[in-house]
Amino acid sequence: MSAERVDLRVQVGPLELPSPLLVASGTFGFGQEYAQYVDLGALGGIMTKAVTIAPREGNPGPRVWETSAGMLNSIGLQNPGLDTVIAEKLPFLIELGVPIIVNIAGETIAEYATLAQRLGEVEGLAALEVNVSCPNVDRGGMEFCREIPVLRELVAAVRDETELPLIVKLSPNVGDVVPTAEAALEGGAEVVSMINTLVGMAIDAVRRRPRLAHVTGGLSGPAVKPIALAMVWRVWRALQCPVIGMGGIFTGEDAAEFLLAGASAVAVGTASFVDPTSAQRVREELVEFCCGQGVETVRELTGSLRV
Amino acid sequence: MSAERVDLRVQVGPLELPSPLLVASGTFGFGQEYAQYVDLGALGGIMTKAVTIAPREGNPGPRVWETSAGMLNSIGLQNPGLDTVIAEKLPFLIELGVPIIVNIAGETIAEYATLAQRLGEVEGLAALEVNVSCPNVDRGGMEFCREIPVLRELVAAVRDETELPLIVKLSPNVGDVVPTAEAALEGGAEVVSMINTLVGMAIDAVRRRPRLAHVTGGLSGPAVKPIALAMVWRVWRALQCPVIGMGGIFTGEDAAEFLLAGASAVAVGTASFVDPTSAQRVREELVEFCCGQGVETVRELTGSLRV
Amino acid sequence: MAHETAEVVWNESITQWHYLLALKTKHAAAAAQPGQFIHVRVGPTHDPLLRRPLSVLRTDPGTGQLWVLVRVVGRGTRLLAEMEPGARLDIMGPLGRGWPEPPPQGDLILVAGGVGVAPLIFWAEVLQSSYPASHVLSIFGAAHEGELACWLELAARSDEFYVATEDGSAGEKGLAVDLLRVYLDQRRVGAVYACGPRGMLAAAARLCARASVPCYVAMEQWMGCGIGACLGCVVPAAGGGYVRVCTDGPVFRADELDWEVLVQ
Amino acid sequence: MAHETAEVVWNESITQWHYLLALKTKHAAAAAQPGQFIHVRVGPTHDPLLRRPLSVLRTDPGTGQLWVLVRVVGRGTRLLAEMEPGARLDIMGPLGRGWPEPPPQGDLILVAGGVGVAPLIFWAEVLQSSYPASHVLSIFGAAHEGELACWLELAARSDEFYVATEDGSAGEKGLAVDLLRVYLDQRRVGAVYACGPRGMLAAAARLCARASVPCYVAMEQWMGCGIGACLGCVVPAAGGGYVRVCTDGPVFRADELDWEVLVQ
Ligand SMILES: Cc1cc2nc3c(=O)[nH]c(=O)nc-3n(C[C@H](O)[C@H](O)[C@H](O)COP(=O)(O)OP(=O)(O)OC[C@H]3O[C@@H](n4cnc5c(N)ncnc54)[C@H](O)[C@@H]3O)c2cc1C
Ligand SMILES: Cc1cc2nc3c(=O)[nH]c(=O)nc-3n(C[C@H](O)[C@H](O)[C@H](O)COP(=O)(O)OP(=O)(O)OC[C@H]3O[C@@H](n4cnc5c(N)ncnc54)[C@H](O)[C@@H]3O)c2cc1C
Ligand SMILES: Cc1cc2nc3c(=O)[nH]c(=O)nc-3n(C[C@H](O)[C@H](O)[C@H](O)COP(=O)(O)O)c2cc1C
Ligand SMILES: Cc1cc2nc3c(=O)[nH]c(=O)nc-3n(C[C@H](O)[C@H](O)[C@H](O)COP(=O)(O)O)c2cc1C
Ligand code: FES
Ligand code: FES
Repeated sequence: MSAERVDLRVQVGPLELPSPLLVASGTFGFGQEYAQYVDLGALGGIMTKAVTIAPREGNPGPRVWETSAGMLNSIGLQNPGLDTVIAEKLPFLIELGVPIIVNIAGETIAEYATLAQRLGEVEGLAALEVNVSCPNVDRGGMEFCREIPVLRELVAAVRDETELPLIVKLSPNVGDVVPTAEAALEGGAEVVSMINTLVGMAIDAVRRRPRLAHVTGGLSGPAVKPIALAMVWRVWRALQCPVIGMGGIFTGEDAAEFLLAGASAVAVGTASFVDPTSAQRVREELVEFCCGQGVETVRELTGSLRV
Repeated sequence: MSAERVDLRVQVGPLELPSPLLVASGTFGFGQEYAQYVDLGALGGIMTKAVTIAPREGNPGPRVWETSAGMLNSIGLQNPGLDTVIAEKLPFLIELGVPIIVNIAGETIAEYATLAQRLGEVEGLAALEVNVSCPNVDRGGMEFCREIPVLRELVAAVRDETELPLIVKLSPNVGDVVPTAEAALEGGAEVVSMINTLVGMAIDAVRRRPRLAHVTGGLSGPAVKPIALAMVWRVWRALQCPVIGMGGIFTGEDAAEFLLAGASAVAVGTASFVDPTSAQRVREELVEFCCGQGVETVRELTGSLRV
Repeated sequence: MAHETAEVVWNESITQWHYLLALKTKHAAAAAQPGQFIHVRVGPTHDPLLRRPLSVLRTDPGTGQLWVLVRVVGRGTRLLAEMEPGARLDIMGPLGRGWPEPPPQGDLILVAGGVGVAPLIFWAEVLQSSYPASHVLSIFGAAHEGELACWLELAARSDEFYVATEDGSAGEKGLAVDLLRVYLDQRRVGAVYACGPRGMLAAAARLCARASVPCYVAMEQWMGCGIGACLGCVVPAAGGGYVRVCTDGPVFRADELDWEVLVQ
Repeated sequence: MAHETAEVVWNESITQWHYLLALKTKHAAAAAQPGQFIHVRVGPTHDPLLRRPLSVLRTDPGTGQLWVLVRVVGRGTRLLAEMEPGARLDIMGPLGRGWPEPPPQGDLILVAGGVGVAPLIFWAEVLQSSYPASHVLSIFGAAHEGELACWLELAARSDEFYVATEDGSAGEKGLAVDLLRVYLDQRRVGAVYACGPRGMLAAAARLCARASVPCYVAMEQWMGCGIGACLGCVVPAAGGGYVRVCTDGPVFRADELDWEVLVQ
């Protein structure tokens, strides 16, 4: 119905998505948990929880803490490992018929390459999202975004191993996000996604203890939306490249703001925790917004901010 | 009364402050506006609005916009200029008998040096806060925090011109705040203050316009508190240097959290807009907190987080 | 001390979007002058964070009551609209510079656009009581009938009262400034006082400048502190630079402002 | 669909810090099992942001009513305490894994610490109605008398009922687990079900392990999603690694967990 009123299809680099509304890595598990709350088949795409080669236990708890209009998490890439993901998680997702984007994380360039090579062989994936921005691991993670040449090399190594479209997930914990986006594109990625979480911390003053066992965590939610929007806008202005925008998107109008700032698609993250139907609701609200504004195809919003 | 129950005096590098509760630059004008809401004489110190050599008009409006648990501002260093500040603003402040810290901003190293030299001659100032982190100006501002050698040189040039204690106000818009703090100390500053605002943006989706005339602005308020705390903690762990912490402090417990993370003193910023009595209330709440925890001197909180 | 906890005495929905709130205050009602505003904290949490400025619609210094008219436009005003009698409201005020002393001669024209009527109701009341010789001609303009909240309050305090709506659903079809143009021509006008959308104020300023009639406008701008400290609420000044709406205004002489920049 | 808008039917303050809320639900009451929880959105704005988990205290599937006991500890629970009848509450649930089928033989000991009493009241009620042959011995411990909210609800549904307070203001002076130790010695115990502070659960687990009695604990941990997707709510598992409180629990067999790490 909504598809009749507004053309939601978007082209994000080589990726053709039925709608610009994706769900962000790590906030939607491997999809199954939200099946009873959201029509998974109507999603623009699902970005999986980060996958590593070996299973990872993740960090000790407490792993989440609420802050003002935001939350901290220090999950630490807990996941059952590549083999189990391929055997047990991806079949369900691929069966859905929506674009499935697997988020991959490693400690070394070789690990990223292996992940890309193995996942490149899985039938039916839409793209890989190269997570070089996790703030919650001791090795790898966002450190890769702080060394431009290493980042370029990493993406190139992944590029060598697979024909799948590559999305590089950028860290906001950098002085300037543009060179990292550039390095990702130079390395052979077609799309950048941003932002991952910002390094943050909360303290229990009475017990004189950090609230998270990992001490610091990643900040997400409405609190970071202005930061995310500014970064999307900077990258769009500088590079005009395909961007998947995220960071505090809770409403259709939030999604529209990211598109206007230059994103070709967006992802809903923390919002799903607050309202499990968010991914679907935001999509419907975006359709309403477009109808109200006389926007016939959502593609015309991208980068159309007037400054 | 409160002073009898808890010893609030703190030593921040060479600075002796009667209380660890200061007010942050740009959020308290030149003090006069808040005189009817707060006992200015009970403040630990007043950090003035940024002063430049020539008067500055600042950026066009709208200059502020509310975000979730935060606000964006793009004031752009509007101020009446050094001469007027010295002639008309500082006498009132110095008369108060509390530590007065003048926040200085320039476009070139020479301008910072001149500001330091001229203010060094003013009788009765407690310190200078070298603002190398304003996100709302086209030249100067936070760019200085992105070039470590330039930052070191800048601070050294200021150091050469004055004997006043130097506080360098650091930008959170960097990949790692520690090298900037180090550069400030190497340049001859005794104290770092952090954080200034984070680059952010808000969009009016209906009008397809940025909410701020300057397009981007600086994000402050409770939304950024987790980020600020993490940065204070990082600097304290790495350098154990005197830090004045700020970013979303709204309550006495917030203040205690910054002290525990490593700050020797803290500043209240955006909170003053929401509750004009904040600077005084936070101080009273901190005293209550200390009493409740059996803390006799606030100094013992600094860096005493248990990890 | 311009900071206190007021109590909502009543809260009446007067159109689908407009709410009239009466607050019981200790100080604000007694001190408020027409054109001034109060700066209201709309909730106890960090979202919404900042205060919302609202013009004083009228006061009863005797009982300490102070009225505000709220047009629901976003989250903050929605929360205000939902306040129940008995609710406590953290307010600062009265703040800002109100309407200046009226000139001794000539008709006084009040031009209200939509919710901009509030500070003009207060002004009309004070003109009536403190300047009984004055002749107050009020013009109330809005997009349509439903936006003419509190028109009776303004009409009752004016010697003459005219209405313009863009869709013609009440009064003349057209803009308030269309009527202003007529009366600036027809009358000997002492001063014009306007509050409403920026385009309306600009037009009023232009018409008055042409007719050499002093024009005063009450401006709006997003605010941080509300008391002149943050420099957040500026509008461009005629001579270059900026003035603060919260303390230099909200009422300005129209020729203090740079209208070319303002209507960009 | 485990997501609905419930209505607050009543909200009773039962001590200074405890509130008993009855919610009218469409689905949750009919589906809830003892030990499960609902995940509640406490306000409409972004602050507070996340939902709050609350155990189901009991339900009336007939009327669709579902009760929760709220101990005010922070902003979210404060907002819940202030809810007026008629207020609408966005809830997810019932969620999680509740108490398992009781063993056919032996006394069943319920150990409640403070507000941990809620899921045990529901459990005692179901044991009474669905397992009439069972013998339920309940122990309720708290720091002092004022923390024994809803003790009568538990007592009324138990065959035996004992109280321990740390300051001796009610019942035995001491801890709930001190009484547990006594009854583990004296009785033939089929299983122990405990909910309360982590230290209490650890002690219960230890005592039961020593006595070779199956022990079930309802755990708490800060939560993100509440449905197993975010991996935020983990506690350490006995064999290494982590389990999720929201979906693997909140009720665990005590020997599924790593108590050494848990009480660090
Ligand atoms: C001096 C002055 C007097 C005013 N008097 C009245 C009055 O009597 N009645 C009335 O209904 N409205 C009045 N307004 C406008 C009113 O303040 C805004 O409509 C209100 O702040 C919007 O808040 P919101 O949360 O509902 O809207 P949102 O759009 O959700 O608010 C988002 C942000 O915009 C700001 N904002 C939005 N609109 C305005 C605005 N027009 N002016 C200033 N800030 C704004 C808010 O403070 C907030 O930061 C006045 C404004 C000013 C400056
Ligand atoms: C499965 C489960 C069942 C529960 N049942 C009940 C019950 O029946 N009655 C009751 O009063 N309390 C219960 N709790 C605890 C209750 O969820 C917390 O007390 C509440 O979330 C605190 O919120 P606050 O905003 O008042 O506190 P704040 O300290 O202000 O909350 C800040 C943050 O801490 C989180 N948080 C704080 N305490 C807890 C906690 N103990 N568990 C999980 N998250 C927490 C909040 O979600 C929030 O993110 C239960 C917790 C769990 C996990
Ligand atoms: C609990 C949690 C887990 C996350 N895990 C991952 C992850 O595994 N890989 C990744 O690239 N991003 C991860 N993220 C980041 C999100 O995908 C997203 O970039 C970020 O949360 C900002 O969006 P939001 O504010 O809408 O949540 C995680 C975020 C949260 C809150
Ligand atoms: C309106 C406004 C103006 C500011 N102006 C300055 C300034 O002139 N110089 C400066 O160093 N920091 C300035 N800041 C930054 C604050 O001093 C402070 O570092 C920041 O707001 C974080 O603290 P908060 O979250 O408590 O506000 C300004 C902040 C705001 C909100
Ligand atoms: S609102 Fe701060 S100066 Fe006007
Ligand atoms: S709360 Fe998200 S997995 Fe348990």
